[in-house]
Amino acid sequence: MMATVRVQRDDFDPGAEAEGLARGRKDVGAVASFVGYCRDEGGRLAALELEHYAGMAEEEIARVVGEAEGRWPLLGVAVIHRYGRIAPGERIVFVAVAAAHRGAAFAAAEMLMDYLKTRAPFWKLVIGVDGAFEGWVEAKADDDRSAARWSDAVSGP
Amino acid sequence: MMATVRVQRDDFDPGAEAEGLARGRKDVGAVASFVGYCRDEGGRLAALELEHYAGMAEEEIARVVGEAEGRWPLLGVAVIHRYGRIAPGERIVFVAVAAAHRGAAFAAAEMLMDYLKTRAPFWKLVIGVDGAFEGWVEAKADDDRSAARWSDAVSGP
Amino acid sequence: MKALYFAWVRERVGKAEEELDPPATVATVGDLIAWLSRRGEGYAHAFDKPLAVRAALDRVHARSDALIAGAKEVAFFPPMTGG
Amino acid sequence: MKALYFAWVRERVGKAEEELDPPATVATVGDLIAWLSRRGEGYAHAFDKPLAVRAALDRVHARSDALIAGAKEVAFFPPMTGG
Repeated sequence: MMATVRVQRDDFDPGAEAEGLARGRKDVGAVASFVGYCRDEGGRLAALELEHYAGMAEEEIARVVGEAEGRWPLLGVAVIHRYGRIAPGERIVFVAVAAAHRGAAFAAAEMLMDYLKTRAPFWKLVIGVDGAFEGWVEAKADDDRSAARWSDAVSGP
Repeated sequence: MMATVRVQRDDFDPGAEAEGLARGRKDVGAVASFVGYCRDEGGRLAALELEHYAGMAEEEIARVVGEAEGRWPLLGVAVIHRYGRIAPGERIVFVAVAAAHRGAAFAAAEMLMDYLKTRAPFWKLVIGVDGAFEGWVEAKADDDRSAARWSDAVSGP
Repeated sequence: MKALYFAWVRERVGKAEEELDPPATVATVGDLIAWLSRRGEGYAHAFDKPLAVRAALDRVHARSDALIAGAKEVAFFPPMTGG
Repeated sequence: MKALYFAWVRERVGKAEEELDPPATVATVGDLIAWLSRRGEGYAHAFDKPLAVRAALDRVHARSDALIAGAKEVAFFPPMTGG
């Protein structure tokens, strides 16, 4: 299976990345993709500063992709995660999954996002609009619950 | 909420359509999108001929979009469905959903696809490679089951 | 009322659309299907498994017990296979 | 072994990385956290809620009972908030 994993400071082109999974193929019936953006939280957030564990980030994402591959019949996966300073409206993360049928593509894309949230070594620092505050985003119990949905078939950390 | 529904013979640019839901906005945190392609079924399929009920197709898709809007807090939806002759590797259908959070975006995109399959008035005629056969695709019980997943909150046809 | 036929219903009936003027005793979509089935071999073949045919009244999905009174357009077609 | 600290663990410890040479009695990730906590105020603050800190050994998530023998790199960080 074709798998792309990139951890980078620069922006990316989600359309080109997603289309790349289907181009020239006649066995792909479905590509599900997801883009996560930086929200401004009602105008209070000036930027996010994303810290990451270089090296482990790519390896851990590749492990998560491997688990998705073991669970569904996938024809291609692309995952991109940015780090560094990201302003509201900018892209942060991208996942795309190609499969013959939509069920596998949707489920794998959603599982990859849930696992990225809870297992990929990235940490978000919030920078407030007036420089008055900054603080680390706290992990959400919701995200752990979302990731736990998949744990009957794949092993957690 | 911004909603685009198009039923057209021509191809479309899924990346541009999906990005259009987030461009210039700072409240969108998630865009989930889906592209359905024509498969060649192991080389046996030369093309699909998609027949549709012009007028009702747009209206029914808009009704389905309205039901998704009533169920999740959505910030934008785009649905495009092609008709006419479509060759293997070509795009058939597109759904994209923007929301603040990924759960709503994924769920609404998947619900829209399930409902498009079972409620939008389109019919696929399979054209075999050697002109030796053609036949109408039969509706799948699987698709009815997929659509039924959502029926606790929205009314069916 | 105007009738539209799609996919294999259209092929069996032998036309894509026509004007219908059913008698007053034809009250529901189901009655209309039964009445059409008696119009000839193509219709009978199209509607030989009534549960396999779906209907819409004025572009909205309709069950076989839906009343046709007032509808300007009725459509018959197989289960949808788009998406 | 090389130790890496991320996010608020890094801020509290006051450095992003350092070389560690724990005594042989330090067998597990949990032992290492307890040993580090005694190295000063910053460390004590970083590890004051041990369950709030995650660890990785050679770039693989590790529980507190994981053995550190043979590991070249250990990392400590808060629960992840990427995606």
